[in-house]
Amino acid sequence: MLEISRLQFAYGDLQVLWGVDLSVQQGEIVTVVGANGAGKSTILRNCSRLVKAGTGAITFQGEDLAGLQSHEVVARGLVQVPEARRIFPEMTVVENLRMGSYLPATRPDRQRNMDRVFSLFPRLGERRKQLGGTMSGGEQQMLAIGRGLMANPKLLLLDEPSLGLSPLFVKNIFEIIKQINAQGTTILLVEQNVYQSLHISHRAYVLETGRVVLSGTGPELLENAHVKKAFLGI
Amino acid sequence: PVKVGFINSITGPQAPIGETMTNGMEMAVDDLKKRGIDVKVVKQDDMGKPDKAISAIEQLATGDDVSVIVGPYTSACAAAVAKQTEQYQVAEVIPAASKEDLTRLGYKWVFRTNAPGDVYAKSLIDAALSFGKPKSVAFIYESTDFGSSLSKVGKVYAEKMGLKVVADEGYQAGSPDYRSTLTKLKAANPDLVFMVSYVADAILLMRQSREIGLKPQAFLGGGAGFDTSQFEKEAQISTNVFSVTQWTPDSSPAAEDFNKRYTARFGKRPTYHAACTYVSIISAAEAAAKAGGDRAKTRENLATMTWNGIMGTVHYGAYDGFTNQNHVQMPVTQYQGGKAVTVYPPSLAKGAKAVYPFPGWK
Amino acid sequence: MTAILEIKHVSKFFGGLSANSDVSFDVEPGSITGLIGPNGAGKTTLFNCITGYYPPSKGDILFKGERMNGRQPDQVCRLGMARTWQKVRPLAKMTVVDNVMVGALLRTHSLRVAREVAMERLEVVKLADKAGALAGGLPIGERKKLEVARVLATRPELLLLDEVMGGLNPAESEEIILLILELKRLGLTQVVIEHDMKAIMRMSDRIVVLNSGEKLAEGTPQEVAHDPEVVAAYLGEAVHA
Amino acid sequence: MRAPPVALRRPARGFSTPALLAYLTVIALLALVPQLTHKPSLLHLWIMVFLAISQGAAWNVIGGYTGQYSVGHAAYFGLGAYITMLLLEMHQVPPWYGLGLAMVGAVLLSVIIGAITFRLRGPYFVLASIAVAEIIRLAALDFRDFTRGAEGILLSGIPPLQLGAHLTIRFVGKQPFFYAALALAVLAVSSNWVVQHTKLGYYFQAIREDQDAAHSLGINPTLHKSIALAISAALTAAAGAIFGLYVRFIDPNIVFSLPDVSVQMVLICIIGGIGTILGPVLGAVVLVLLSETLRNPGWLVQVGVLGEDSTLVDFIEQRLSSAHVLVYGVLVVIVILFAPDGLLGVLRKGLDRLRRRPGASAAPRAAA
Amino acid sequence: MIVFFQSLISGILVGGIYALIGIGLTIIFGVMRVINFAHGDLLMLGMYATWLLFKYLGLDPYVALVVTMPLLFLWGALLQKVIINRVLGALPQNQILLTIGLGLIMSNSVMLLFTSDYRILTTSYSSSSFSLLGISISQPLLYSFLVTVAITGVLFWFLQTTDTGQAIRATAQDRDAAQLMGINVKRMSVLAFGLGTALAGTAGALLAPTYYIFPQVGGPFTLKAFVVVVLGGMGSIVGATLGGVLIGVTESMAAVYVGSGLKELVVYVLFLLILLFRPAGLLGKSRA
Ligand SMILES: Nc1ncnc2c1ncn2[C@@H]1O[C@H](COP(=O)(O)OP(=O)(O)OP(=O)(O)O)[C@@H](O)[C@H]1O
Ligand SMILES: Nc1ncnc2c1ncn2[C@@H]1O[C@H](COP(=O)(O)OP(=O)(O)OP(=O)(O)O)[C@@H](O)[C@H]1O
Ligand SMILES: [Mg+2]
Ligand SMILES: [Mg+2]
Repeated sequence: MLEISRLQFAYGDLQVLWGVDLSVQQGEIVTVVGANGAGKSTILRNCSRLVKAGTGAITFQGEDLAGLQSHEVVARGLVQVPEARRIFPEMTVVENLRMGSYLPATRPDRQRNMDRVFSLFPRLGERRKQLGGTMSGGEQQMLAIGRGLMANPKLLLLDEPSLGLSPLFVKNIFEIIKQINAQGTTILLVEQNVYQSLHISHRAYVLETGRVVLSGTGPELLENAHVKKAFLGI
Repeated sequence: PVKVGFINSITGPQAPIGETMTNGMEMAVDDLKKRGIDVKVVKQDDMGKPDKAISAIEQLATGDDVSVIVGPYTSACAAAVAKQTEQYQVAEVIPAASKEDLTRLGYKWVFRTNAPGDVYAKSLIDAALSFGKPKSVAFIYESTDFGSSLSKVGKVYAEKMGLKVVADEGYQAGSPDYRSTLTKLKAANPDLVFMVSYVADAILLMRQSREIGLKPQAFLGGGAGFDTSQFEKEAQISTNVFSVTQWTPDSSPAAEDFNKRYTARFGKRPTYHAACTYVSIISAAEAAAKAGGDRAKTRENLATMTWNGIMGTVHYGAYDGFTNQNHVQMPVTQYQGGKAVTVYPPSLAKGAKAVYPFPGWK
Repeated sequence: MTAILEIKHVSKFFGGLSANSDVSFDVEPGSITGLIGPNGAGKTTLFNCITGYYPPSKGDILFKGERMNGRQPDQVCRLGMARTWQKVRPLAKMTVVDNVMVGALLRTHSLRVAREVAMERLEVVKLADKAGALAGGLPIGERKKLEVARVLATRPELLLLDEVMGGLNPAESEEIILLILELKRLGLTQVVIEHDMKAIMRMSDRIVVLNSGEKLAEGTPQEVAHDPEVVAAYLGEAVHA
Repeated sequence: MRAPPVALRRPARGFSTPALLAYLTVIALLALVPQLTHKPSLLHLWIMVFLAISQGAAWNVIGGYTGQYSVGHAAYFGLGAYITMLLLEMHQVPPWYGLGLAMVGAVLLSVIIGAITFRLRGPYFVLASIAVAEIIRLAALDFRDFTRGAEGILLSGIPPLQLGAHLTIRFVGKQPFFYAALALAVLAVSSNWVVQHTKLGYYFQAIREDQDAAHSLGINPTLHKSIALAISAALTAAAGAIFGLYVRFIDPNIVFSLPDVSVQMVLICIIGGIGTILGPVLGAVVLVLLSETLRNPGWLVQVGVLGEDSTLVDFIEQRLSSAHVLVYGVLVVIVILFAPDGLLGVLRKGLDRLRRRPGASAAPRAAA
Repeated sequence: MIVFFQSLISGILVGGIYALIGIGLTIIFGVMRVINFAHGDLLMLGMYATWLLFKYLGLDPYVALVVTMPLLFLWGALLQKVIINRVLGALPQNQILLTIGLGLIMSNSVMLLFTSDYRILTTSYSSSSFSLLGISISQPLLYSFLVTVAITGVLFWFLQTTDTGQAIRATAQDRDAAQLMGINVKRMSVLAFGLGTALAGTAGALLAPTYYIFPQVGGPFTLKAFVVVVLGGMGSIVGATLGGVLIGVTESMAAVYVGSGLKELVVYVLFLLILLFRPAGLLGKSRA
């Protein structure tokens, strides 16, 4: 479904990605783990075209994404929930969600999707009229995920969805991710919560300083000595 | 050819007037050529800013070595330049700046063609008093150097002549709405409304006066905006309004001829700025030509020569504490039938009668 | 020993919403206090009240016996109480070392001294090799470290850390945990907000649990982790350290 | 994503002797200029450049380092000019005292203005700063008894300054103003240097980057913004005072002008390079010379840069004589579009590229 | 009493035009966080367009709106697409200067084209008025006011309820996030700048029959628009409307009860006072 090959990328003079190959098949949950600054978010930003690659190719459902703008990628069903949430601070919860289904194709499902979000995240339902910017860190995270779901994504890119969530909710979130996936959305996940995310993913990649150093199924990597040492602190 | 420096507001807020002054200058250069005087005018833009005016005078006085300088337009620039001309010993002929001080500080090298600010107000009030028996007057004017100094003199003079000043409203130009000010004026019920404002505000003030039905015995316009062809054209609101001016086309055959040629060439009536600039260039150039370009001699000539032309007799002399000041008898005109007609003083009026009091709005 | 920080009946209202209501607890000098609770429980808001960003709607906050209510954040920091931000706030167009120097300059006027202090702090958080980089270009994890280095440079007596491990992987978190424990050893009092229960249990001497703005429980890690109310509201299942 | 273009930069620069020497040499050379040339038009340009440098550097303290984009500095410029001129004209206070009082007055005004506007952030601050300056301009126009309103103040003369028994400075000609303006420019630029190399500067920049974060690090933002504004205001007022004395005539629309003073000050910094020491200097030189050349290319001939019948002069005179403001606008737009870090940024990038080309191996820049 | 009501009424009517100028600015600011210092110059273009249509085609200024509005919209969209777009991510002071530069270019180009002469557009109703209980109500101002009310209503509806309107607001708050929602942020900016320009132009057109036209006419209106917008709260349409009327009335009242020369002063002082107590303006959301 998503095919990344030999992706290289630099912020100005700073080369971050050094030829990344990565693929996601329809229906999968794929996780990318890696240390801080390894370039995980940068991969996602390249996919959603927030930044444009120097070299390498990204194809989504067989279509080359080079030349496409962010909003065009979204229209094709590739939706990113960005790092640091990026809630619209001066819009209410409902308005934020509404923007999630901005694309005409998703508008008919708006009410249904919104109900679904409220049932996944009851807190949002309680705070429909609160301004996004005044929500607590975790609440904003819920809103960001909810907003992503409003777009009927085919492929959902999640950048650290568990960041700042309480333990109870972290467990929930991984349940929710599985659930979303089970309902037919393919997921590319970037997580620091390595244990949980490897647990629910079909496959995973380990990224180190802009290169893929390991890949395999979730359980495989959980058992991998390097992963254990570097990411699980065991 | 004689070299004449010309400092003018080509750009900046005064550009519209600067443009008419450039036109006046061009007419003068052509006319001088016909008389066998070849003039090279070195133009400098002061953008209406005194520091630029200083740049300009320096360039003209020390770089271009002009024999004499005409300009600048605004009082602010003229004031900044005056001191420098004294220092460089080059004569400056101010065509149309109204600040009285310019020719009151005893400057040796500064000459002025137009009448200073006090004459405007006196002429108008004298005219009104000669037409009828007004008892009170209201002042409304733009808060600029020109507007406020004119009405300051006007108020003193009006009181001296026994008029009661019932309103004194200075305003900032650039507002689309003077209705409330005018309403306040209307409530004060003055016999005379004395207005000073630049070009287009005059039209605005009169339009809004009409709207709210302000109806004094006379509207007196202190030159500037009330003395433009645009104002003249707005017959609906300009009819019966008085204005004072430095110069009228109907004052002499020469003036009428100038008026015709100017209108034909530039497609609009010459304002007094154009006329004053024309006269200033002529006198400056002739003085310089006669002096063979020598600056000191040019100054001598300016102080002693007299000219006869579109502004009548021009002589830069001393009177009432002024020095090197041309003594201008300012005519008062009234818009009648879509045209400015000179109605005062009687010596210039050629029999035209003033409509007084104001008969009301149509 | 008397408490270094005393929270007495603090409430904070936003319109009709009470983000904190009647919260009280003490922090002993040299200890680590864990502050936990579900999202939106009011943890960050409490930090904001303590450090002078919001005036508490009710109640008192005492630091070293002095009343903090009504003091500005800079005064609070000068008195020796420093905080990090949940949403990190690097001084983006300044270099990493300059960022830390800004903190160090609170206690010195000399740039040279400040730079030395800054480099030292950067060593402590293992960021010294990025000293010359612009802070705005750091990835999230390093920004968090920068945040810690910067407040450490102000030489605080009491440190309030708001989710400094968020966004770090377990191995990286481990570094921070060791750092926090090391700071404790050096005598620094700390209040730590964190959602990583393992880390919290390991570091904290006491834990305070907030829920919907109210204090739900307080006690040793063991007590709290087995408190059925806490388990229900926050943990989902008991955690063993 | 807008990535900052350069990821690595030298860590804070220390005190560098060569730079200081270069600075002093430049000042010494400049001080010699009036001895070398007597062309008043040239000295006039220098004076204008120095005043512009002073204004730019003054604004840089509050706008560049502290990040408070005041577009109302005409308030201080005008106040400086008015205090000096009024004291001189009405109470015969010699201008060298007047100038000091003007700076004090500006500092006081800055405290009041700061108290009002520093509560506001971002665009609100920008617009409030404009509003305050406009209030002062309008007040100067309207309170005629005090300021003479739109009639302005025309200076009748400046008393000579007696220094010791032998030295008498007469304020005629350009020389005294040249040195006064030069001294002010040096003071202003030095103040930028001090700001950049002291604690104060670090605090200012921290506030610029993130006021809340700065606040939590023990910085009192209101206090430090006020200090920055006070420095900036005092320098600006001094520039206004010298401007008034030099031009000899001021009125509210000149010295309190939004476009000609407030905006110009911002422009100088941005064209040159904001938040740097050399930026305002470069910006001032470029802007003053540019606008002068466009207004009057003749000076280039006079100085000898161009020949008497240069086609460039002709071109500008013929084609641009009434369009020079238009050209100026176009240039501003071009600089902002293509050199967003100012001309200094362009220069730096150029230098970097040159430096990197030969032996592009290990550039030991991150260290030091 | 008549004086009071007279100035109240004309204050409200003139305030309508200020509101329109302010709304244009607030939309531009709202979406692009760019303070548009060229706003008055866009208004000036609207005036010239109206004047040209009147002079050469004899089109009534109000009728001409059907031409001037789209024309100015296109012009604004073009400016945005070609120039302003490039500085959206830049520092605010750069944006300010860019718009100042654009303003200089526009006013001076117009000056070269049409000279700096004042143009007067005189319609049959330019100085006509109705009389109501002794109070005169300016005809052209009343028409302008009605047009303003209609435009404001439509805009408000558009921004608050349509998805495109919401997308404009979202773009204003976080461009990157908006892109991730599938919003074409460039198009939103173009739309917003076009709209803002069209509104400025409309205000110019509405002013044309009662005011005068010259290349530098825009300056004071730019300042006025700032005051209106900040007073009302940046980005808020209702705020700008309120701000406009408030300023119209304040000016009008101040001219009568304080002094004509002081009316602007009073407005600015009011402006500062309101900002002191409500730093985000009357209807601004007060979040740092
Ligand atoms: N806007 C930017 N400008 C310059 N450098 C950047 C920018 N964004 C990221 N970087 C650099 O790119 C590298 C990779 O960043 P990225 O955000 O992709 O890392 P990450 O793997 O997502 O890390 P984290 O787990 O901390 O989020 C980092 O070294 C970072 O410093
Ligand atoms: N300025 C504000 N206006 C209105 N409500 C606010 C404001 N700040 C916080 N809140 C609300 O107060 C509650 C407490 O927020 P706070 O940020 O303290 O939570 P928290 O415990 O830090 O949560 P998290 O773990 O998710 O960061 C939340 O419900 C939040 O929405
Ligand atoms: Mg990341
Ligand atoms: Mg929090």
